[in-house]
Amino acid sequence: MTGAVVAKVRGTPLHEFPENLYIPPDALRVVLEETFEGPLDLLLYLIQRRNLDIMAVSVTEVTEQYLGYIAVMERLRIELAAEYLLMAALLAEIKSRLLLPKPAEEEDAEEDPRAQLVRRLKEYERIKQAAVELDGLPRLGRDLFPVLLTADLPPRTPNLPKVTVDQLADAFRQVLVRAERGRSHAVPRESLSVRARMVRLLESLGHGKPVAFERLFDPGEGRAGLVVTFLALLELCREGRIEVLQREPLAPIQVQLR
Amino acid sequence: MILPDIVEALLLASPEPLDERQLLSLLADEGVDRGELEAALARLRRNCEGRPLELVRVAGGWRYQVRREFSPWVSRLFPEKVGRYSRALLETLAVIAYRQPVTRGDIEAIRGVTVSSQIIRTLEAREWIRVVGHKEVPGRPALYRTTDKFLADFNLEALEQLPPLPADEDKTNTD
Amino acid sequence: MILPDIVEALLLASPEPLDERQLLSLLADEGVDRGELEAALARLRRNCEGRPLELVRVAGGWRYQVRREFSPWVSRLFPEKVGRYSRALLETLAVIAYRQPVTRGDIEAIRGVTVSSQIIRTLEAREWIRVVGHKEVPGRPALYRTTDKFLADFNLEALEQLPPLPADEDKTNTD
Repeated sequence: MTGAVVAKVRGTPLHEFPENLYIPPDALRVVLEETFEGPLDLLLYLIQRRNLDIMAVSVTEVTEQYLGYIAVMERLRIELAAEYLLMAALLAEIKSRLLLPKPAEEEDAEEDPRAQLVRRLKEYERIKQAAVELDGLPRLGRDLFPVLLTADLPPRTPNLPKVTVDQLADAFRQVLVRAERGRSHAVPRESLSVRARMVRLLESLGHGKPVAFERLFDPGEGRAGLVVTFLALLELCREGRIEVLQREPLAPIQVQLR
Repeated sequence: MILPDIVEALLLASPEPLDERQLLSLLADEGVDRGELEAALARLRRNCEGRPLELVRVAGGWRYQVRREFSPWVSRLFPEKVGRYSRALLETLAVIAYRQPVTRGDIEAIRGVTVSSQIIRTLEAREWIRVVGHKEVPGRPALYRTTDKFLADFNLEALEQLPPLPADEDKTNTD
Repeated sequence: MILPDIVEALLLASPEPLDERQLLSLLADEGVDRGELEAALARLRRNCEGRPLELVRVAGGWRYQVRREFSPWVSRLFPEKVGRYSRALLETLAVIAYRQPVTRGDIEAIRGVTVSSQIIRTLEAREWIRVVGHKEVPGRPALYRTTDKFLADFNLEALEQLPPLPADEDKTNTD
């Protein structure tokens, strides 16, 4: 451990974890948040510091130490991640079981929490090791760099869309069909929409105040829509429902209900 | 490690060309001087002889590139997407082809919608249509016709070869 | 033009690794068969001996890359990319790589801590992991797997090439 910086406290590097339980109060949070990847990692550290095999470890001893950390944290009122407290509860349970005589018939009722914990520790240890090895693999962008060369390609004539004469004839037929359809239905549809537009114009003038002439038109409707609005305005004028005002030449034109 | 190999590695991995100044600064720790660098570059250029890549000096510096001779194969890596023309463009072109000469107003009257300037520009850029005069009405709108290039691109010798339209004879017969 | 040169040109110019199937389809017009292609690839690999680049087979195909020995120099080209990842990210990636397919819950069970969404997003943004389905349990959590890009970026051809996990002597790891 000596030599490697295990944690930094306000810029001062710590080269090893203090023996036993003492960790400078300021360091505790840093150690738990930045050095350990959670309670399993802290437990592994406590076990490995003793150079012990997980199977051979004295749960009582590790539990004492772990709970000791938690107690210090609580005394210092450092907010602990929930996972650490959960582990503390599990360890406390294991410890209490060890103190009690084990009734024989309960053997298979549920998995021994100690065995379960050991299994989790071993699995985590494996993954922790795998992560280190993964990081050690040669990696593209860090250790290996892909070769991507520009190719000297001649300027390409832009690949323009192709059209055949049949497509062209087809397009024109469609135009003619549409034009024909438009003509045969033009008269009834147009008069209907002018009627409807007159109603809408009366509604938008309903509050009695004059409205700017241009505001009555919605350019988004396109030509046909604009023409219908204009026809509707003319019709409303003719029927004497509205009046169109201009205070002086070139002044804005206003429309209001009569 | 020998210098030409390091320079080769740098140039092969760099997404941008590297000039002598950049290379020297990348090799500052090794205390490489300009003469050594230039010798290395000359050697790398020679090493490319007979190989599909070459080391060239472009505006931003030196770069390896795949030789032009390989473009028939390399260009297959980057197939170009062929666009498609919109229905609006085809219809505009069709109206001009079948009803020429026409103004934009004529096209709008036939199609029932506004003709976008973009479409006219595209058709002019392909040299399929051109302005042949102005209609003697207020505003003197441009009159469009199709071109000889239009005929050539559509494999026609004359406009009369455009497919006949049944609707042309009897305009009300639209089934 | 000889085949190895053409294959070299294609691989040098391709932004992604190219596998045999892709190469054969790029060379379909030339009527190249698989045996000829494999011979060309073998020859190109040999040609790299003693040079700063190498031709490797990774997941997704063949790729030219600068050898690892040159990374001290080449990495100077990319000073902003330190390529260092947190232990939390590497452990999360390791769980997914070795235990796939896994849910976030599975990862949390193994690591004993909550999996940060930031880490999952980073791994997805690098295209190292992706969602391959949902576990048929309440909440239908997403199942994650590693991708071919993960393998390629770690210089691997298949998952079997990952470093073996430390032995699991007592087989407590069921299911």
